[in-house]
Amino acid sequence: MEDGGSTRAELVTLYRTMLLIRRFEERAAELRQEGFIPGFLHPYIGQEAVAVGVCAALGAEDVITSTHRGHGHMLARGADPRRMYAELYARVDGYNRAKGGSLHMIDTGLGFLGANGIVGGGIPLATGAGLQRKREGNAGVAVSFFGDGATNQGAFHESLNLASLWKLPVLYVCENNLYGEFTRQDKHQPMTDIARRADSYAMPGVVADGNDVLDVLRVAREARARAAAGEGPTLIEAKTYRHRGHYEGDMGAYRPPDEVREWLARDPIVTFGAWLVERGSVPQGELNEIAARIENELEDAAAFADASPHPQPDEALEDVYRDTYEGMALR
Amino acid sequence: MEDGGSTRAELVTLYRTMLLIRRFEERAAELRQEGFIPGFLHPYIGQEAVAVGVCAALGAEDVITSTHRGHGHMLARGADPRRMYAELYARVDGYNRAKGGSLHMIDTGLGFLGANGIVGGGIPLATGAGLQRKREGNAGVAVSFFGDGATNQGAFHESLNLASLWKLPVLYVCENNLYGEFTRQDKHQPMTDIARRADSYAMPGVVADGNDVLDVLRVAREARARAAAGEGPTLIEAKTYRHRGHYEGDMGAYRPPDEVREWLARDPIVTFGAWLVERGSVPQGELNEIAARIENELEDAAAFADASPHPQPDEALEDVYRDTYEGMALR
Amino acid sequence: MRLISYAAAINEALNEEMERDSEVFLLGEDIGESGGVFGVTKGLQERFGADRVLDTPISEEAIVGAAVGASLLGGRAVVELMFSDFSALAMDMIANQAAKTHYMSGGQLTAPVTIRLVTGYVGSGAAQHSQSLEAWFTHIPGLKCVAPSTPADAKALLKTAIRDPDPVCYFEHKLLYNRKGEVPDAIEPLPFGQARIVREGSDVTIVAYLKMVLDAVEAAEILAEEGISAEVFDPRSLVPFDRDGLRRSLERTGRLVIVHEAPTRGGFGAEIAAIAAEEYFDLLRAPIARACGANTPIPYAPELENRVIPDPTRIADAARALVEAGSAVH
Amino acid sequence: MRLISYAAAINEALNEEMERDSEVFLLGEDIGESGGVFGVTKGLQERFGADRVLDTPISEEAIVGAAVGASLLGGRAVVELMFSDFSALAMDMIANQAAKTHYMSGGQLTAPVTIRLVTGYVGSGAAQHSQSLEAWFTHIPGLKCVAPSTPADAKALLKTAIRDPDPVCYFEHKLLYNRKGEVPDAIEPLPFGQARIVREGSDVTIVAYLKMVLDAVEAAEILAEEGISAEVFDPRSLVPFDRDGLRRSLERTGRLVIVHEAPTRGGFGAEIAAIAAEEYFDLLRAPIARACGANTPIPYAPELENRVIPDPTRIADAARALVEAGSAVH
Ligand SMILES: Cc1ncc(C[n+]2csc(CCOP(=O)(O)OP(=O)(O)O)c2C)c(N)n1
Ligand SMILES: Cc1ncc(C[n+]2csc(CCOP(=O)(O)OP(=O)(O)O)c2C)c(N)n1
Ligand SMILES: [Mg+2]
Ligand SMILES: [Mg+2]
Repeated sequence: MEDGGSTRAELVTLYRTMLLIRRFEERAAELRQEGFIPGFLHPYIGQEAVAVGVCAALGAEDVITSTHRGHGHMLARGADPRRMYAELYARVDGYNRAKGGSLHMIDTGLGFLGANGIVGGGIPLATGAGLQRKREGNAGVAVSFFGDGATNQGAFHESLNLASLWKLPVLYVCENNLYGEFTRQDKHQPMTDIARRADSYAMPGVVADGNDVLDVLRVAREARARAAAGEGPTLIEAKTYRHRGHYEGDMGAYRPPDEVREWLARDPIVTFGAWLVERGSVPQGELNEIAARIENELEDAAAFADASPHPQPDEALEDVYRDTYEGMALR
Repeated sequence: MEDGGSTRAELVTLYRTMLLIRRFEERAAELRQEGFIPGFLHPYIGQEAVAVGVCAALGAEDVITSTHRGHGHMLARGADPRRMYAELYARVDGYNRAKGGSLHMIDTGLGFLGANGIVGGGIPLATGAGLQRKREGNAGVAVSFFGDGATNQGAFHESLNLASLWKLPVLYVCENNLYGEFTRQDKHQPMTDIARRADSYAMPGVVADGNDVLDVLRVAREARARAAAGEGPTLIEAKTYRHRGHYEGDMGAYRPPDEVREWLARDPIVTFGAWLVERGSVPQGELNEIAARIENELEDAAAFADASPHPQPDEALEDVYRDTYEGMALR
Repeated sequence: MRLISYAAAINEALNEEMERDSEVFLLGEDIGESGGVFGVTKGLQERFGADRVLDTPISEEAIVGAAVGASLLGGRAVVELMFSDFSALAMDMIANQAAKTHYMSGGQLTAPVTIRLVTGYVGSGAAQHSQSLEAWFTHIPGLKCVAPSTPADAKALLKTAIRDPDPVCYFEHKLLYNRKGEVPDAIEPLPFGQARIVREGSDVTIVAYLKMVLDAVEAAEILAEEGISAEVFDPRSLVPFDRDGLRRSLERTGRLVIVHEAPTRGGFGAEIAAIAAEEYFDLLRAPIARACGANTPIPYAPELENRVIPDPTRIADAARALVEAGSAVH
Repeated sequence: MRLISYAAAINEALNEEMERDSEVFLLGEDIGESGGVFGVTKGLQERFGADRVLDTPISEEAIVGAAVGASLLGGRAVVELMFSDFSALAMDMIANQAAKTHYMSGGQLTAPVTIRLVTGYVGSGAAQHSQSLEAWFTHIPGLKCVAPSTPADAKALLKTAIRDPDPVCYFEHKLLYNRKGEVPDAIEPLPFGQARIVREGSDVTIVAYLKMVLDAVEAAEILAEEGISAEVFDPRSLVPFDRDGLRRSLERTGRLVIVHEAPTRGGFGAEIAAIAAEEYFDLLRAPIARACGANTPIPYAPELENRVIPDPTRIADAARALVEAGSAVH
């Protein structure tokens, strides 16, 4: 690992954020088990270094589109775990007033334009967001997270062609976790390095170690600089792995045990934690304190969610249109 | 030019077919001028070597999907000009009983699965046809013709990924005529060699001189052999040019005169005719006779179309379903 | 007779049709090795092999297009759309290609593909995994559309769909998958366009399909206790639609309530209402009522989801209102 | 007042809105340098530059998606679908993304995009270049849908659409492009949901939109000669729909004929019929009639095309039948 000039405080923050995501997801799984969360959950566990590395390279005016596996991206962008749990609990203090749930969480304040229930659905939207940023003189860039499976969608192809043609400030971040749902990459596409698909659009394509937060950060920084300088988009392939099943409830039986073992041994948080300690600058005790604080934060977040009121049924009829023409459009 | 082992008779047939297409289209344009043809016409003039070269490499069990610019493909496959004109005239003896017109002409007997009004629409269909042929033990291959503009459609990307993954016997033939409608290639995609897009699918991609019928034939033969052997699909990019506007009525003003002049000088029929003569084997007189016979054939075809009855209005209610449940489904 | 689930009935139909005709094959996302996210296709790949039950990439346009293309050459492709919401990515292949092939070709070519659309709400699936989009397809000439509510109908209609010479959109409801029902040991394909009277009645006809048939029956029970006799009419196929059956029912009841999960505006219920107002107007003793989905996307929270999807109470209220107002009208 | 064409009116609206608000920009296939295949956007790129009038690749999903994405950040994108048939390739971005963003986000975010759908038959355009697909969009909550029939309405409604905070599907008819009409020198945006009584009448209401308004007016003239007084009702916007206006018209006439080009089954006319049968049943003195497109794709030959698209004679026949049967009914 290379610190790439990050300060000690920055490095610790990277660790902290990855751990927050990990524990947020583990806890969400438990809370779902206990019946507090009604909908689907696609845990981000194992991929934390990607969201955290990319988001550490971004500025306040940058925007993000995410996926069905979006909690990590949102937390890495600085979202409030309390409002996230409240949304998962389907309560009024949730980010989406209990209308979206895990698949559609949004925080416009953070430029987080939303998770997405459609595989590949966020890619054209990020492309359009990049177009708007370009119209504003490249004031900020757009980032689109998506998986290996999404790279077989037409939306991926059309969007990258458009973005490269127009030199839009977009980072296309493919998290290649080797599986699209239950299907291994070699059964859904005939090549290995998704980054190479950038060649079809005369776009730079870079492979990053998706389990090394510093490598992801380095690659994302370069891509962002290029985008902000008006030099156009980059396709980043972060090779990583999800530790759990596709969604909570999926046991992931379709994955060879050796493969799972091998990747678990490369846990992005454990390795980075060890690196921080060995590098000497950060005592294990400090990491333990961070962990403890995260437990309290999540404890508090779950309590906040639990205390938040359920929505009133008629709220279901609100927000269909910003301007309803006195409800006419609703009929 | 290299004859690639074609017999004299075969070479003459190539010439004859290209000239037939050329004159069929020129005449169609006149007939439209004179008011005999109601719909859109997208002339194939200038690209004859592609259709003729590819179709010369095919067997009887092979199938084809085409485009809005499909007359050339259909004639190269051996379609009857009389029924084609009759369809353009919107008469009952037309291939589609006057229901399809230029954009939807079909001859199932020839395995010509149809022109298509949707840019890129034929690509997934050919992929499925290839799948069916594979299920039948690669008894024949599927060919999909499409333009440079179509390679920016999601359907192109999804289809090539699927075909390469499953090693389907498909020839993807891109006719790069430098323009998608009125938009030059450099304004619709950021690269030049579309054949290179095959790399994204670990598929062979080959460039052919689309104005050299023998070069196209050679490349198509190789690709067909590979497909029939179960080795999977090939992307063929045939570089060519349309001599006229995008459709009859378009003056093509958006094209630089030098560019047009340069390409007209490389007319695939004139060059091949000259080659046949110089090569000595075919006297100019024989080519003139061919031209004369084509004139008669087209004269007869136009007369046939003109003599064919107009459809009865109520025929519009037929063919919606093969099985209408006594017309129930029609209501 | 056996008591089996709706999902098992669909699985049996696929099994038997693949057994019967080697041209029948399946493709879809994770339908093979894993047997589908809802387990509907379990065991089929083991039984028929990976070349007849194909796991595909996530490429809805291409996989539906491939199914259509194969069907042009005689393959009897059955393609699954894991959630019908994803049909939005394949509409060109369904509506512009498959639906129009027979017509555009002047009757030369057909695309006898079967498209399985996994439909309806599932409980907090939210806006992109809960839609009922059948109205998109019923509007497109060239497509047939079926929507079974029982295991027996699910099995019989899927057999018909697979053997039908035209493209068929087969809508199956997530919340019915685990519902059991009687299915004959041997079942024949059921011709399209034949509605089923689920329950006879004389005061009001409630038309419902898919999961809403269950709610309509519950509503009828509520009404029965109040002395209102409701007939529950399940069209089973939407295209073709059993107009004569509807007429016969309206001759008995003179009142019509239409129920579906999809948003009211422009849902297939509007077509049913239009048919009745055009052709059976004289039979109507009261206004037509639609107890259909609210004109909103499907929200995540259970309280909100329940608010926008019809339930027995709301259906009963609509029927009661007609009966009370009804006789007054003319 | 000036006499200008429908195409010119749309061009003026775009021109003035781009003038008014620098956030308004256009994208579409060949809309810039060449001014569009129908010439509707002529001159706009010269005037506003290539970064506000963007020629795009042939990538319907991405260009509609890009328009939606830009609108999320405040860009007022107006995207053209050269033929509305091609919307089949962009339905996910329209129906699953743009339409649902405001709702799914709990009101945080909106997608104020305007989608111009070039609609209807054009004369031997055949099955994939002639469709009227508005029913797909009117069924999706979150979308607004407008369908102007005159140059003045085209201009005023496009201004409203561009300024509207929600996604708007703006349907424009090819065969209206060259039709001229009076347009005020300065025209204000026209609020959605306000129908226009094109012609007053007392015996029957003919509801029609887009090009069919012209045919409905001709039908009314035919009927007038026979002593039948037909009112022609142009809703102008389909979502929201002017229910009160329809009620007032039915109070005058008591009879309803609905006309559109789209196939009858599941067209927006079914929704209008359902509204009338639900809410204004007591006002109806005769069955409702739909004089709409046949349930077929659009064929190529003129004779066949004319057979499947409504014309003044068929509209008049439908209205006449109601008036003759009408009084008999109740
Ligand atoms: C258009 C569409 N097709 C299918 C699905 C069902 N689905 C949800 S997630 C998923 C797998 C996505 O794989 P990938 O893109 O690699 O992301 P990952 O789950 O690995 O993070 C699928 C098929 C969907 N949500 N949307
Ligand atoms: C999906 C779709 N988008 C747009 C069009 C309109 N259109 C017809 S042909 C054409 C250009 C196609 O360019 P290319 O693929 O290069 O084929 P060429 O015309 O050059 O033969 C366009 C944009 C269409 N028919 N279908
Ligand atoms: Mg993955
Ligand atoms: Mg081209």
